[in-house]
Amino acid sequence: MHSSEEHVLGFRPLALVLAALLVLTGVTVWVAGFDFGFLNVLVAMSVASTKAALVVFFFMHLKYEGRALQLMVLTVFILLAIFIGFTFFDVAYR
Amino acid sequence: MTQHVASFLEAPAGAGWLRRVGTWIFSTDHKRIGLLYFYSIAAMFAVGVILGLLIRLELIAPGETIMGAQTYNAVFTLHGVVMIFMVVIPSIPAAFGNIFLPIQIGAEDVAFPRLNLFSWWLYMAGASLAVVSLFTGNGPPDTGWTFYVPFSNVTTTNVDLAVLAVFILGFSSILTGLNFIITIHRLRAEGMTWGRLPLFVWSLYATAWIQLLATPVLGITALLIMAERMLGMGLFDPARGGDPILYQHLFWIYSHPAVYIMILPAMGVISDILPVFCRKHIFGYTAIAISSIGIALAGSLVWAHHMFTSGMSDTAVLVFSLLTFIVAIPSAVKVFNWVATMYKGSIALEPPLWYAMAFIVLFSIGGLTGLVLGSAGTDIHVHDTYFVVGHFHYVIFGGTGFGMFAALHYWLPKVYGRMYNKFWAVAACLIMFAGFHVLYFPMFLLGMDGMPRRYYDYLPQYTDMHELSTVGSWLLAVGLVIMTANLVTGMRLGRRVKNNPWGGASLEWTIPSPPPTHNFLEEPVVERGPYDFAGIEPEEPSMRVPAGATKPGGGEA
Amino acid sequence: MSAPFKDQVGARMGMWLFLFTELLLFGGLFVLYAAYLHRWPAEFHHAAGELSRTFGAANTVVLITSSFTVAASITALRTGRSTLARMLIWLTLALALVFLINKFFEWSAKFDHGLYPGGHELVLRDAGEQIFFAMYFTMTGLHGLHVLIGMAVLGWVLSMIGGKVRRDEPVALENAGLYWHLVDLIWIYLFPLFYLVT
Amino acid sequence: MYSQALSAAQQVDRAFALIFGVSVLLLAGIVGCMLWFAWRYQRKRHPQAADIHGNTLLEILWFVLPTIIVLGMFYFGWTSYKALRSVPADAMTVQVTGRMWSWAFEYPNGRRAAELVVPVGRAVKLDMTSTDVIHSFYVPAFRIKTDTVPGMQTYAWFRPEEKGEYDILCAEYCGLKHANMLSVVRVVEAEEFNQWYRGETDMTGGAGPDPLAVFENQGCTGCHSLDGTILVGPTLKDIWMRDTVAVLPDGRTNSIKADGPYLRRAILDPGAEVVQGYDDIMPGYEGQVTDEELKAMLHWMKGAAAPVPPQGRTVAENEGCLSCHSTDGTIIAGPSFKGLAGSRIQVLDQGKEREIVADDSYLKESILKPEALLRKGYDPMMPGYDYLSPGDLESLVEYMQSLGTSP
Ligand code: HEA
Ligand code: HEA
Ligand code: HEC
Ligand code: CUA
Ligand SMILES: [Cu+2]
Repeated sequence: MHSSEEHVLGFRPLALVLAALLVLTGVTVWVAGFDFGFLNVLVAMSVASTKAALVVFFFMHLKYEGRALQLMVLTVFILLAIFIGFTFFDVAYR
Repeated sequence: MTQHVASFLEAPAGAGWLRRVGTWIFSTDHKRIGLLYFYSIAAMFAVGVILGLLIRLELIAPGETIMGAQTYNAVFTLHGVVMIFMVVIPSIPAAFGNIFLPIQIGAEDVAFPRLNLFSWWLYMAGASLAVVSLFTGNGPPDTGWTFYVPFSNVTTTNVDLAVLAVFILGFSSILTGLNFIITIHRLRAEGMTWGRLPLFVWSLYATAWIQLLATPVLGITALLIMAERMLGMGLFDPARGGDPILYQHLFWIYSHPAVYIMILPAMGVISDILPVFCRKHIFGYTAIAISSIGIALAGSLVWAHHMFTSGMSDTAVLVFSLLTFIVAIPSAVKVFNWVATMYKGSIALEPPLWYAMAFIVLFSIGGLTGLVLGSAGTDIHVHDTYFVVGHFHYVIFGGTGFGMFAALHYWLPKVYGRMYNKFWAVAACLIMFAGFHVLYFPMFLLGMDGMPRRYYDYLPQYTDMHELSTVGSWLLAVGLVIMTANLVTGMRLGRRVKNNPWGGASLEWTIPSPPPTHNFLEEPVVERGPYDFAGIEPEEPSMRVPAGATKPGGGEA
Repeated sequence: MSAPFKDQVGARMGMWLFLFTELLLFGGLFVLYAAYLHRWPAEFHHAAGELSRTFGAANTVVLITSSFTVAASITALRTGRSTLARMLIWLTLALALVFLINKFFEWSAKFDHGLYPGGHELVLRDAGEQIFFAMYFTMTGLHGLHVLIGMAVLGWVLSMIGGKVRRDEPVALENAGLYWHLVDLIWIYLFPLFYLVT
Repeated sequence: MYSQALSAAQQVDRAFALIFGVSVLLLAGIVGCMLWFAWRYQRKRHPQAADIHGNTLLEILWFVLPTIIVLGMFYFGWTSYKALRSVPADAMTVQVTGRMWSWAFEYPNGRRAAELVVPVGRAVKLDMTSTDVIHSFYVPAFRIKTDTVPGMQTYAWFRPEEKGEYDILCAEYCGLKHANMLSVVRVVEAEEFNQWYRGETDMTGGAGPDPLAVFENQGCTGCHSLDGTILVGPTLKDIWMRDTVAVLPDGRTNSIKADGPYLRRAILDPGAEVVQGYDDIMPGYEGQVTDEELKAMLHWMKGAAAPVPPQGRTVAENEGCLSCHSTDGTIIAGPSFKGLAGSRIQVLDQGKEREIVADDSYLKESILKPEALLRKGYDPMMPGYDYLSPGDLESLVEYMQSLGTSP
């Protein structure tokens, strides 16, 4: 149970992730120049979530952790979405 | 046993009292921490009960009776804050969970013993701050335990300190939950599969998740109140674009799940006690285990049922009312399974079972009145009236309180190695049960008649029920005193018991009473379920089968 | 005290659970933000225009890079190059400092213009803009606090590298790293929400 | 329980009955089984427990059954809630304002009151808000309760079916006198209501309409000054028994002493006698002002000679001042009005303390903008009353003066 099947991420993949993150930062700033109406927020949030996923999976090593932990992280994000989403049953219909 | 094993209670030999205290308050032994929690919670509980009795005294007649409006407002606020944040939320998990969770899964300690000690210190810090807030600044807070804005922002009483105390207590609760989750995931003994976990452990697991995921929202809510008051942020100020109702959302996102932090461990205790005293496997193990998780999950989705009259949208009322009814289902599953466990059991009417049965009755009444509150149309009438006060005392005190009492009577012999007087234990249970109804049942009638809560003064038509209720509070207090006296006498002077007085099948009954410092003499290997009583005999004489007691219809199934 | 047994996986999992609580702490603020954005879209649009995109983007780059250096330092430690690991942490701390200095200039510019809750300029604005700035100061303030805490933690671990924190005992660094990534993660959302969402 | 007074309330009561009924049955079943088992299967009667671990069918049953039951409860709860929220089209609207610690009701014609007077059988919609913290408007008899939230409008409605008085309570904790934030709904016959509504009767025991408010509300002061200056109309100052030349419709003139009957005619039918030098532009007020108001105005024009009932007292009651300020020297949440006017007091001016004399202008200022100068030793909790008419303000100050000065 207490195995040390530790996976070490090399410098090169880390650098690639960094590059991707920087590019995505550029992308958000760039697309913010366009006006998609109410989609603006959606676009910005999708890019941010992509970046977040990169950080979580690689920098934070989640990709190489056990199933249980991955499930927990998923639950937390869903819960957060629910807290925000359900509040809108109120604020969006008031 | 040949050699004597030092129990965890025994201080290192030859130490002075200062050292002895030190070996407790700096101990990382989960059992000692559990007891520390227990004593501090009991002390806070005494404070809360006295405040409760004062509330009842003031309400014995309309008009000002023993205190003015400002004092009364401070008293019920403190009563709520102390009882919720310092008594029931930590009660069963932090006290009994700490002591028995590691033992029940066959571990030597929790995953992070030092963190565990730290969380007790945080609890003490929070509790002390709360006490300090009474005597400093502009007087004790008078906002109610819900700290609703804008009032909590306007009042000049000492809200900041109280809110800081709540923040710290929340932190302590988070750390306990975190510790339990890791302990359950990582430290189960060999053979202790998820399907063999005692249901108490399952309930603590579900509770721990709520503690971990909901409490931070309370944390930020508390921080925001401080930001409003001290920095003038204006996040909830309508004149500056804020929305006071959002505060209520944040508060209840924590505080509704918190009520399940209070009740789930008690449900776990009941699920562990019933089989032992029926000598029968728990009915529907999987269903009970899953329903704990179900309550934790679904319970996180219903917070706005506290806000049906708040001015939020009708759509939200629809959704949250529906979801509220959904949470009732797993609770119903548990209650039915408990009763079914008793069917064709071989029942020994010992004190823990009395308390467990009282729990079932009181919790059912409290839960069923919760349905009245969850239903939108009826909640409009009884919201913020004594009906709600009745509801939550039934579930919190009837539920968590009696669950705690049941746990005390069940595990006290294990912790101290001594037995209390059983006659007085049952008598206290019955007196409290009666007093409970006299105290809290009239509240339902008051609420139906429209008596709002948090009133120090009331219209004359409510006098009779209030009087009755106050008398009930004295009866209850008598029962409580008897119970406490009996338990204290028992744990110091009671007759000694051996490993397994009740004939329980979970791991804590395989080790000496009181348990040795490292719990197990050798690492246990688990080969049986927690409710598999075959071959285990209770050591208590009163639990033995009387000779020749077989009757037709009894016997094997 | 229990036996000196170290459960590395358990310790890391514990850190993750702690991060969950941090996420939900900020989660409460995100709930508020979402609701207010919904209520005052035009005002948020207008007020967001007053924040400097360049500053924001620069800070994003700084923080992302610092996240990389932490991750790299873990790799360095685990492959036995503890001097490199130490240097990378120093670099991270330096980047964190840059972030804070940047933030300081941004904040003080706003303070100079009276654009803070209760400030003489802000009270004249629309309610929606007032709430935007209240959210801005609350959220970036709390985030800044986390940057400080993260720096303290990294500094503490730095002092142990080569000692208690070794190739075969990397958890402390890993956990400090996880914390630092979380700080980054939150900024990844704060940046578009305050500087770009218009 | 309160008697039922309206149909939405009946729906709510039905939901109550249903949920209680089902709950009692369930509870009886559960407790009954439990006690029976505890007796029947006691160890001495049943020494060997059966080896049962569960029963899939039963477990499905008691998953499905509660689901159906609670969905039923939900349905009735929701429909009764809908009934509470669906306002009939013909409802009369009253604006409700909650404030520490009193209620204010404002009718469509501008009439303000501290009690809610409504005609029997008529649907009433309440539009609500609050000026300070959250309160909750609760009338148990009608099963309605809605929070009043600052910066927000909420609503409720009811249709009173029976005459009578019904308690109004505040159900959201709002500080010191939360328990005393009471009022009543007075349900009366339609005829009685109409008279009250027009201001002809006063059921709340107050002292009749405020003349200054009437001048204000009826628009008199748009054309007449009360202080002697000439606007498009002659000033009303010192008008009593003034000598006037009136031009009749046929062009003739007439010398008149402005006595009661003349002034009454001049208000109700001004075109009949137009004061020389002015245009015939004043509208007739026949049917516009009530007798009560007319009397009050004439009373005012007569001057201070006759003792006017303390108008300020009524305002203070209606505006809820008296829930925080006493008139007998005791301290509630604010300083007592007794002996206040003209006394020397310590105030905090932006945190700095200084001594001032509570003169008229200070008193007015404290009512309009209480946060500007804070009386030392009190919380800054008083709401601003900047909507008060100058008349009301004046009468409040007069009333305070009538309560004497302490050194
Ligand atoms: C231990 C704490 C605890 C528990 C377990 C519960 C359990 C429940 N509560 Fe309670 N509640 C509180 C503590 C608790 N509550 C507190 C403290 C408040 C007030 C806060 C404040 O404002 O200060 C409150 C207030 C409160 C409100 C808001 C009232 C208002 O302010 O207007 C509501 C509304 O929906 C509600 C509903 C419920 C429901 C549906 C359950 C359900 O979980 C109950 C489920 C249980 C059962 C259903 C009974 C057992 C089952 C059977 C007997 C079998 C048969 C059942 C069926 C067929 C359904 N509660
Ligand atoms: C744990 C929760 C708890 C408990 C036990 C109690 C106990 C009591 N409560 Fe209550 N009460 C609250 C939680 C609790 N209360 C809350 C949250 C509020 C709302 C506050 C607010 O509005 O902000 C409230 C409000 C409240 C009111 C309404 C005030 C108002 O709205 O104006 C009243 C009125 O009678 C009252 C009375 C009492 C009495 C007489 C007791 C007791 O004195 C009765 C005696 C109790 C016992 C005899 C034993 C109970 C035992 C346990 C719970 C566990 C035991 C633990 C150990 C032994 C370690 N309480
Ligand atoms: C919510 C409670 C509350 C209400 C309602 C209220 N007041 Fe006050 N009032 C106060 C408090 C508290 C103070 C002292 C602090 C301050 O100066 O604002 C005060 C101060 C005053 C003062 C200045 C007195 C002094 O000693 O300096 C006057 C005059 C006054 N109020 C008149 C009124 C009138 C007239 C009304 C109603 C139209 C009214 N108040 C309604 C709470 C209230
Ligand atoms: Cu107003 Cu309570
Ligand atoms: Cu709830």
